[in-house]
Amino acid sequence: MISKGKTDQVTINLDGQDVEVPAGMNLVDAVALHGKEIPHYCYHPQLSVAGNCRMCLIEMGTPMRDRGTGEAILEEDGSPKIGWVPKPVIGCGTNVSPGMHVKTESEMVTGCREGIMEFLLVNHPLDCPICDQAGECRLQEFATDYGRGYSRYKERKNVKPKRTRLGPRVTLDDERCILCSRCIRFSQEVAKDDVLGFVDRGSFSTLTCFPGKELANNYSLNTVDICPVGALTSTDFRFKMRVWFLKETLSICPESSAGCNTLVSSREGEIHRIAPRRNDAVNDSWMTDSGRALYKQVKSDDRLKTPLVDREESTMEDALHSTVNALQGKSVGVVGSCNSTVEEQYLLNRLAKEAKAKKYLRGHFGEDDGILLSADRTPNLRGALITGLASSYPTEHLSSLAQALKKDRLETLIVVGEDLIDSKVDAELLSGVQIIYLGTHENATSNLARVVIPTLTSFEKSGSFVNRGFFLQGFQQAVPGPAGLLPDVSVLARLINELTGEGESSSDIDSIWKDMARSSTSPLKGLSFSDCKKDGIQLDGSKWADLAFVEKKALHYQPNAKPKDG
Amino acid sequence: MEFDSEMLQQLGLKALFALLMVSAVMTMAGYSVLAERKVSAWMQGRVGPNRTVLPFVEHIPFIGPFLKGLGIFQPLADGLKFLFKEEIVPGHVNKVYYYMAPLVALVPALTTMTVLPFGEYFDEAGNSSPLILANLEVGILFIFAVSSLGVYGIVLAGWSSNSKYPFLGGIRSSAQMISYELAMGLSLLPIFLWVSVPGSEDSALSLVGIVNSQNDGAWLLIVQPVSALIFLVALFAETNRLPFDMPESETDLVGGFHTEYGSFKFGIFFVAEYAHIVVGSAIFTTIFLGGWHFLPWIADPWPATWIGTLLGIGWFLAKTVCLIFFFIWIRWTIPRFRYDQVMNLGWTKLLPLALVNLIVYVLLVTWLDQPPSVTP
Amino acid sequence: MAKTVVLERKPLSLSERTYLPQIVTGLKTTFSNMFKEKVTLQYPEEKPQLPQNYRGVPTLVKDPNGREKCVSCQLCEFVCPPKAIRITPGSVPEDEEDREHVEKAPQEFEINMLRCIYCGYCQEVCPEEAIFLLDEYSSSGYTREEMINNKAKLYELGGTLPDKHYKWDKKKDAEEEGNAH
Amino acid sequence: MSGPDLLFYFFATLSLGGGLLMVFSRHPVSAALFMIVSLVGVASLFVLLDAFFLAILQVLVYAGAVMVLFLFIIMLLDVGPSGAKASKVKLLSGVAGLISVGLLVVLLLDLGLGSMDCSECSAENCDACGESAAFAWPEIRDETAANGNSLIFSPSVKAFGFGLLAKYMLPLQVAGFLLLAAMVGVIILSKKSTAEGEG
Repeated sequence: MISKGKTDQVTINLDGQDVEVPAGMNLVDAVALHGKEIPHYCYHPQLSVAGNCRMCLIEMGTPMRDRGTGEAILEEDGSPKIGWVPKPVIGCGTNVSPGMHVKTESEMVTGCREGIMEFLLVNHPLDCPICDQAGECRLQEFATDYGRGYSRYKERKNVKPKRTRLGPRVTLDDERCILCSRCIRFSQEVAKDDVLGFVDRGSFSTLTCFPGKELANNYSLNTVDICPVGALTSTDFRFKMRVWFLKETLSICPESSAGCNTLVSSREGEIHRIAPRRNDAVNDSWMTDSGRALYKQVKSDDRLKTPLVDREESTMEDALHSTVNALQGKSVGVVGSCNSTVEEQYLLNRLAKEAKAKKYLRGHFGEDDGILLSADRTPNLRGALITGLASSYPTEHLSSLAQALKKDRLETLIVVGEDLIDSKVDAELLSGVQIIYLGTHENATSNLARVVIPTLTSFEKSGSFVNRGFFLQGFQQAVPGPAGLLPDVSVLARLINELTGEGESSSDIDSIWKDMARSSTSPLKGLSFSDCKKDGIQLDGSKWADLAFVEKKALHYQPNAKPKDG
Repeated sequence: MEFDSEMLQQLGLKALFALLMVSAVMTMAGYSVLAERKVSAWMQGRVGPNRTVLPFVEHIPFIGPFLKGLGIFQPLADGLKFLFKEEIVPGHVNKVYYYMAPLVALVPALTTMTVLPFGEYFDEAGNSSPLILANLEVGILFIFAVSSLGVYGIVLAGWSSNSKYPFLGGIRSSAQMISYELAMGLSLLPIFLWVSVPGSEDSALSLVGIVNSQNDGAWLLIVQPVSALIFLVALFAETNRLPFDMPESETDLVGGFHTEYGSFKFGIFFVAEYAHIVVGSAIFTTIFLGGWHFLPWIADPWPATWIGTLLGIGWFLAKTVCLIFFFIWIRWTIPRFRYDQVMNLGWTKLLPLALVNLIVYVLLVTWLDQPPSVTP
Repeated sequence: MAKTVVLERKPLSLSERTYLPQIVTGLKTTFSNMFKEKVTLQYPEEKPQLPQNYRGVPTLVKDPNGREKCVSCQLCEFVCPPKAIRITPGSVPEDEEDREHVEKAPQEFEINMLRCIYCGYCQEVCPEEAIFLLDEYSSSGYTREEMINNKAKLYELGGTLPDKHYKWDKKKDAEEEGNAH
Repeated sequence: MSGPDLLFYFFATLSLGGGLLMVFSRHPVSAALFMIVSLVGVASLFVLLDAFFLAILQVLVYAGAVMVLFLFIIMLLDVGPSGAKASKVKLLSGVAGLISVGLLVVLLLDLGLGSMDCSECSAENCDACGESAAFAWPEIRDETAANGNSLIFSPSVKAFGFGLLAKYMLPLQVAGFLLLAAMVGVIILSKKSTAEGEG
């Protein structure tokens, strides 16, 4: 996210027009602010500048100053005299300075681009029908936009290895590589795992891993994303689907509390890949490889697809009915989940209130890699705090629930997605308890449950998560869920309505948000779902600043950071 | 009128003849369908049905392929197809009338031929008696009466189908039938006037009388061309043939009254239509084309024996077949009338024309029949 | 502006108003047509002469060495107006030496002939010249499933076409020419 | 029972049954069809009496033309069983029923009494009285037919012609005129109602 705040603005002359741009900004980005494009391959706004592709050549000049006095030299009409650099310069290697003049459309620039394109394509194979990059390939785009349209190269093209294994998830097609070195810089600078480099010279020059190493870190697939051509390909997505068939949905990665912004690509209800979405306040342009593989759980074998009542397949109506019967007039416990969306946690909290239930919440914790995989392996722990589902920081083990069960105080237990057995609650303790399990996948608890209501994964529903930096981020439904299933909010709203006997609660996300935003003490006050869908909203988390959050310092995150001013 | 043995014998004979005639008319109807398909094909530069053949006939050299090319066995295949097609009855129909309608349509078509003379039989003395199932004194009226019942088949089919297009077909058809029956009846009155001899006890309503009046003299077609024209046009209308294809009109009513009919029920309608044509052609031949008699003003060249009988019948059939061809010919030449045009033609053209024709002939016959110049 | 000429319509004469002469003329026309030469073709025995650019059933073809040309780029699937084409992409196993350099081939390739409108866009768009609308025009079946041509059927229909491009041999050629890296 | 008798009873049942079913059927279309059956039955009875001309006229005029119009109207108005039911006027139908039954009784009494008295038969055919009344019609004789004065009912077409156009000329003309007047009246009435409807 390019900050358009109150940083210093300078005026530059872009193709004869004076425009305001932030001082010191890279020229490629600055020009993009004003609707013009400087084509580039090796430049990436979040990586260091290498300047080796030469695609971004432009004409540039600065106001001339007298060497002696340092005063500006003026033309006869009083305007400053511009000292044009006699040769084209690379845009990515230039930062804006006051009074700078830039030509992005001159004859020389056009000629440069045509020449560069022709050279880049000299050994590039005509692979587009096979290439997975086709459709989102910079080489294709710039060849049509800036290329000369034909090649004068009559000799045979070089033939290189087509599938070199760089790592477990990345395959290199050597022929297509234009040696931009983005992947190398990413590995060094972002992933901090310096394994890639160029070897050999001239047309033999090749990207390769250092001897005895491979590109195996948890961020390796980002190299595939930033590769401007089809050289680096995801072994998982390779040859699976052409990108122009894919429908892209804005989503949030549910892997950890980092809350990476993602694009979920699907075709006809089947997810084919997940890619990061640029959000400079949260995840830049990166995400973890493990987060990308999460879509596989949608079609996994242990997915719950039909409601079960007493281990028998049943209908949604019957399941809801049995649930209401099990709740009415019983002492009830509710085990919430940090994997649920804010809306679900809010409704679950209300349901707990209506059923006069005791609330429990379990956390999932792991190692923090300091980048985008945080120690809190749930996407929405802070949502549970905000909605009031949890008042204290959740723990890995539900010992308080075990104690309550030991005292035999609970008759019915609503469990949302969590496995109690896994959380040090003995199966014996659960024997006398009616368990209502709402979840997406089978586990030990769902096998014990009297009623199982299958719910949807985060790819199959809309909602919002609050990440580790108290960023409220909404996401959209990418694919339809299994036939006959209801979104979790609908299930919860139905249960609340049945329990209260009033038809008040709506399962519509916008009306849930209206309810949530009504509370004057909540940080969600005055917000609506459409507000949080695009870039996310920074919430005021100071109320919980004292809690012992497990996350360590990482990309765009400071532990116990005081929220910034709006 | 006790049922004695002689009567039974006679009844048996009549039944046999009736059966023979029904099968003859049905066969002719079946082959009219083939003729329709063949003639239409030829007129449109096509070949027409030329595939169906019985297995053993196929192998007869020369004749087999010729018959196959002519499509001689097509009516057989069509009939079988109608029989073995899936019997579909739509859920929304009025079942009783739905099943009844095809029968009601077919029965009148077959009944009319009972009073139709198609030849003459000579006894040993050389006296002729007509070949006819029932020699009614009022034969022509009988034909009118029975054929007027034929409309019920179409009306019932249209109504019981309980669907829009058939209903429109039924309505149109009933209106058309009523309209053209009048002109048809009026067109025949001059015939009766012309044929009946003053003072004779014989009724001129007898078809045999009409046929015999044309023996060795002018055909009524020549004497009364206007009547013949009106009768022919009305006949087209009564048989629902193009250009008076109101009840069917597949272009705007998707088949009209038989839209909801399939398999054999539709087959019956289909055969009934062609039976109407066959019988209609025979009637026209009888009244206007001299029946089994040879050419106008020429005495029958055949001997007064059974050979003469056969030749007479053959001649009669030849004329009928020519008329059937004319029916088909007209169908593939003239486009269909619009409903209002049909009504207009019936009521404002044909009916007045028939009336004028009648008056003219009344005057003419009165003048001709004046006592000094009594026609023999 | 063009000048509008109003043509006087001549009043019909009496004979014209009876329509009878016209009907007789029509009858003459139809009758004379009965004896003209027939224009129909006796189809199963006589086959029509297909023009060179006839567009029949879409098929997949192989190169002169009998190798699959399609690389499942799915452009035909994309361009197909009635969405008759369905491709499941797949990769060519690395150990298949003969086809090593192409990597990609359709796992399954289905053309639903109940949907196909024979527009020829697939042939037009194919970058590998692997799909052709050849002269096969008689396509029939008893079930809907039968009318979906799968990959085997498509190759059976298409056969092998003479072709100048030997993309499979790129690697081999390069080794011979010395521009392999 | 002889053959003609069998036929007679069959057709009598047909016409009577058709009539009854017509009265009692709920649907107007069924009623119309039963009426046709009844009419055809009556025509068949005429045939049994050798009155072919009359029979054919019955079929031609009533079954063939009038009933087609009836059906035509019923279908156009789309009168269903409910429509027939709704048009019940209890008092009026009661009175009508009463009169009908009265007439029937009178007729039956008259018939019963009349058949006792053989003297009403014409003298020359007295032996044909009773069961075989069907054959009791007098032969047509040229003299009687020709002078037209002492016309005896006969099934022959000619007799009808003479009867209608010679002896009963005036009644025929009057009846025809009445019908014409009725038709003109109907046209005027229907025209008026549509004019009002439009106005």
